[in-house]
Formats: sequence, structure tokens, C-alpha cells
Amino acid sequence: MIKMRVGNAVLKVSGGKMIKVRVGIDDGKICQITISGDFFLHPENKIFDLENMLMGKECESVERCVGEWAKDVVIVGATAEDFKHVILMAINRAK
Amino acid sequence: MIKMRVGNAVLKVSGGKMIKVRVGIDDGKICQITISGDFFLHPENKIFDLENMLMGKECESVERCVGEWAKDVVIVGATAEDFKHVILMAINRAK
Amino acid sequence: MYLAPVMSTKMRLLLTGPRNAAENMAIDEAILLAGDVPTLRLYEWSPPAITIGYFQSINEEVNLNECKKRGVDVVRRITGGGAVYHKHEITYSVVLPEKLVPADILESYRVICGGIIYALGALGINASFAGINDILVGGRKISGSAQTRKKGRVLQHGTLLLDVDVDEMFTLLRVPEEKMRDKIVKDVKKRVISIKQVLDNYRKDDVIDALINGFCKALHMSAEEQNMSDTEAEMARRLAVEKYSSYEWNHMR
Amino acid sequence: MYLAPVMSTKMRLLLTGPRNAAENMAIDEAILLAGDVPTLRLYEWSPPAITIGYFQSINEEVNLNECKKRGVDVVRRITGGGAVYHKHEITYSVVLPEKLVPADILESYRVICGGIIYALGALGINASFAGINDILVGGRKISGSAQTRKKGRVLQHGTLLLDVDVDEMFTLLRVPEEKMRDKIVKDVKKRVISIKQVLDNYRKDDVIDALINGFCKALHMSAEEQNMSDTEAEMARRLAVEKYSSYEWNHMR
Repeated sequence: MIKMRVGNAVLKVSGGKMIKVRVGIDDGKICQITISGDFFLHPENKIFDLENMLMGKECESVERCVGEWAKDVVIVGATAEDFKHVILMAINRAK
Repeated sequence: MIKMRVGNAVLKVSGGKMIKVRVGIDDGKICQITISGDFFLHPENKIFDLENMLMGKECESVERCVGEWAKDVVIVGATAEDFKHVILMAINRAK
Repeated sequence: MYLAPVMSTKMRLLLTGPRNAAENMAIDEAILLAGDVPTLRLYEWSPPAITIGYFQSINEEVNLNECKKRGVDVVRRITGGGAVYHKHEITYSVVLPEKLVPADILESYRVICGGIIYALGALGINASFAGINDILVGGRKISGSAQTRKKGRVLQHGTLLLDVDVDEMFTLLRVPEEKMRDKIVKDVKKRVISIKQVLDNYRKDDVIDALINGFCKALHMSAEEQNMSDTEAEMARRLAVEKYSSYEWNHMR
Repeated sequence: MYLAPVMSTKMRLLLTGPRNAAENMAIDEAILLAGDVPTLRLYEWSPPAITIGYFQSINEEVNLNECKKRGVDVVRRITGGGAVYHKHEITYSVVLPEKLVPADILESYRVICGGIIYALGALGINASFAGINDILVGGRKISGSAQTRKKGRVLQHGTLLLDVDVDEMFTLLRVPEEKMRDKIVKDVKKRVISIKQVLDNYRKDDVIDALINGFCKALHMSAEEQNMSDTEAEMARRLAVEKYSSYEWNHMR
């Protein structure tokens, strides 16, 4: 049986937008992640880049990864801090 | 804070194929589900129908839903029973 | 101080009437990708439809079984934002070269949404811009918009509610937590409004005329009715079938 | 008892050489959807590529950062099955009207895979059919296939390994559980084999010729080299860009 743990978090940011995160953790590293919600992000398909960047990373790298990713995108209706926060929440629940 | 619970299961069926299921449960009902893996299913996009059918259903309805869905598809490399089994495993872990 | 707009730039007006959800979203994408003139499009939905934002999970936002039962279309947008139930409304889309709008996205929402505020003003309704992209009447939302930018162009589309039935809407939309459903529905009822609730009498054609004039004023352009080009029409036809009717796009997340 | 095939039906042979992953998958889809003649296609991959099955999650199966670093393409197939690393191999696809193959999918795999078994036999390699769609040499897998059916036609595509580097493959592929990685890699090394490991010397062209003759024999057809039709080529070009190069398709699950 495969021992991955999954976790889930939903953040309602000020202004009412939601960010939803599902993660899987294997051996202390992110092995699944899906980020969804009703925020705005430009260009839109950069959401896949964030998911890709986080895959295989240790949970401690989340802040750095999101920070780096955020340099190349425009987030509207939420902040990079919101993304960090909700991803870490989901990870904590997977532990 | 939103109280959905998430669960996850991976089934390796005889012959080596894998079925992976992630579910979210809210108020005893399925509110998220993703089924992935390296099985064969014809027509392929009927996988979305299964996910759609299961959404909002009580966990007790899984067997009936999968059974009904399986009438219209051809599964190769796994069986409808395998799908039932792994979906129920994921639900149990979400509880 | 009010400055009269300089009607120097011409904008194309597309009145595409009521269409199904896949066609409507396909036309918006086609005029964004293939259209090379500033465009204002006004349209409606038949059958009624739900659109979800680019980043949303269709199954988490929408009760697809109920939509199927009631003949309501469901489609994913290329723009972010939330799920919208399109029934009694006028929908607009504006496509402009990026250089004609502020580079800052929030600023550009404000400029383009100005068209709706002018339109409501002309109908005698006092409306204000709020948040990222909402338009409020008496503190309640009457219009929402969403924007994307591709190939040096901006597409902004959005709604203006003619009427609203929140109970019906929530038979089709899911809520983040079922136990909170009643409270959420009650809250939303307090927070939205439609033209019907503000004006005793209105004619849809007057709303459409007001929108055309409002966007002309907000964008400092004049509008001339035209048809889609053959290239756009062909691209829209293809996108409607291959993209917006596909499970793969609509169920992407 | 060996029955000589009746070479009554003509099949089109497409030799499309090495292409990138998006182009390769686009051509397979185009000949499935737009091609109306029985077709055998043989092709290769440049750069090397990973394809994942229709139902797989790209991020769970593939280390995309490592693929990017090494210049390896990654693309989702329209067929089910698992992730495959395509480097030193000949890839085939066969498109046939459904009425020319057994309705039962397992049976039809067996018939079409017969082409590869005949080809290996002609090269002096004794191979056998196993499981759903594997071909084994000395109990180890040398070829895998996947099938889909659309519009009354069958597409089956698959690989024949010329060489294999399991260590390299697992720098690119993820494993279900990291702690089991070494064991998994070791197991896979025991369970796969390539032509290079069986034949002291082989020429790629001989393998290609053997495959053409093998499929002709298995399908009871004769083959004639042709080019794609303009319609197919145009559809393939479009699918390569709009579908197989898109995040939305490749990251669908």
C-alpha cells in the first residue's frame, strides 16, 4: 500500500476570492498538487508552472518557490503571500 | 474554515495496472473526486462521467454508481470491482 | 470635471444575439485571437448557462447533474474569476490592443467597466465601481467582469444583470460547505441586484443601446455594427466544437 | 499451421521519420480522425520524449523539471496506459476501420501486435504476446501498445525498443513511492529488453522493413508508401500547436 498523505486547504482572502489547494506528501516532499479557485492570474497558464515548480520539493521550499514564481506573474484578487499561506496549510494537514 | 476531509488511495490491480483516486468528503457526501492511472477505458472521456456521477453522492452509493457507469464502458486492465474498491478505500481514508 | 470623449478611434460592434455557451465562449476567444480591430460585442445565452473561471474545478463549483436535468449549459472560460449563472442578462465583451488600455490590470478594469457605469447612468441608475471588477447599485452587485491578455490584446467580458433568481442559481451551483448553504444563499440574495429590481419598466433594447453608448464614451471611440470576419467565424466554429464542448477543457481542473 | 495472408486490401504506409512529441501525437490523431484509408505509420522521436496515458497525472508520473533540463518533450496521449520514454525505438501506429479488426479489444490487440511478433521473428527473435498488449522476448518486455477507437476507426500505437536505459528513464519518471525507487528501478531492469540486447548486430532499416512486412502479414494487407493528405497535414499542424503543446491538454489530470 502506498503511503502518500493528502491534505487540503481553502483560503478565503480579503475581497472574497478563494484559493483551494490539494497536496500529496511522500517522504517529506510534495508529490501531488492542484491549485484552484476564483482568483485572477496573468498569464493564466502560469498556474501550471507553479504546480510544476512545487512538485518534488520539500515543504520548506514552498515560500521560496512561490516567491520566485510570483516575479513573473500578475495575481489579481489575492497575493503571493495568500498562495504561500494556503499551500502551507494544505501541507500541514497532510502530515 | 472549510471542513472538507480529503482521502487518497492507489490500487495496483493484478496485471500491474494502477488506479489512483483522490476524494473530498463534505457532510457525508463526495464533493471532490479525481480518478487517474494507467488503465484503459473506452471511450476514454467516460472517466469524466464517472466523476460527475459520484459528485454529491453519499458514500453508500458508490457501488451502485460504478456498477451503472460500467454498463456503458469497456474497462481494460482493471475491472469495475477494482474501481469500486479503490474509490471506497479513498473515502474511508477521508473519514 | 467631465471631458467629452474624442470619438477618433472606430470600434467594431458585434451583436451576436443569444447563443449556446460553447459558441459564446468560442466567439470571444476568436475575436481575441484573430480579430485585429477594437471590438465591442453584446450577446445573450440560450439555453441559460453557467461559466466557470479558468482556475475552477467544474465539479466542485457546479452540480452538473442538475444542469443536465434543467438543460443548462456549463463551460469553462479562458478568464479567471468565479462561476456565473447567465440567464437574464446582457453580456459584453471588449477586445482592444493592449496599448489602448492601461498596462495596470486594475486600472484597465476601471476604464472598461466605466462603459457599464455610463450605461446605467443613462438608464437613470446610479452605479459605482468597487473591488477589482464589480459594479454596485445601492451597495449590491449588478455587474461582474473578467479579463485576459493574449497576443498583445485585452479581452474583457462581463455581465449586466437584467433579472436574478438566486434560489435557482444555487440549485445549479455548489457551495463550499453544504451545512452553510442556507446562510450563503441568504447572503448572496442581499448582495446582488438586477435592473428589474431598480427600474419599474425597462426595455432590453434600451439597455443594449445604453451599453453601446456607454462603452463608446468610456473608451473614447465610435462604434459601427459589423459581422465577424470569415476567419473569426471559422475559428469560433472550430473552438466551439473542439475546445468548449470537450470534457478535456471543461473538466481541466 | 501457417496460412499465407491474402494481400487483398491495400494499406497506406507513412514513414514520417523523427519528429517532436507534439507533432507525433498530432499526426496519430489526424490520421485517426481525418484519414479514411487503412494506414501503417512508422516513426521516431527527436528530441527524446515521454508520453503519458490519457488518464495519468503528468506531474505525478513525470519529473518535468528534469525533462526540461535534459530537453525531453512530455506529452499526453489520447490512448490510455502508462508513461513511456521514447528514445531508441521504432514507434508504429495502425489506423483501421473498426470492421476490419475484432470488436473485442483484447482480441484486436492480439491481431495487430501480431505484426511486431512477425517482425521480430523475421529478425530471428522469438517473441510472444502477453497480458493485454505486451510483447515479450525471453519473458522480458520489448514492445507495448495502446489503442483507442473513435468515429468507427481504431488507432493502435506502440513501441519496439531498439535500446533501453532504465536508469536514464527513471531520472525522468517519478515512482509511486520514493523510498521504493531503487527496488522499482531494479525490477524494471529485469523486466525489459531491447533488440540491441538480443542481436549482436542490427540495422535500423532492417527493423523498419521487418515491421512493414510483419504488419502486412498480420493484417493480411499490402502496403504502399504515400504521404499524408493535405487535410491530415493541416489538421496535424493545428493539433500539434493548439492541443499537444498546450498546458491545458497535457496537465488535464
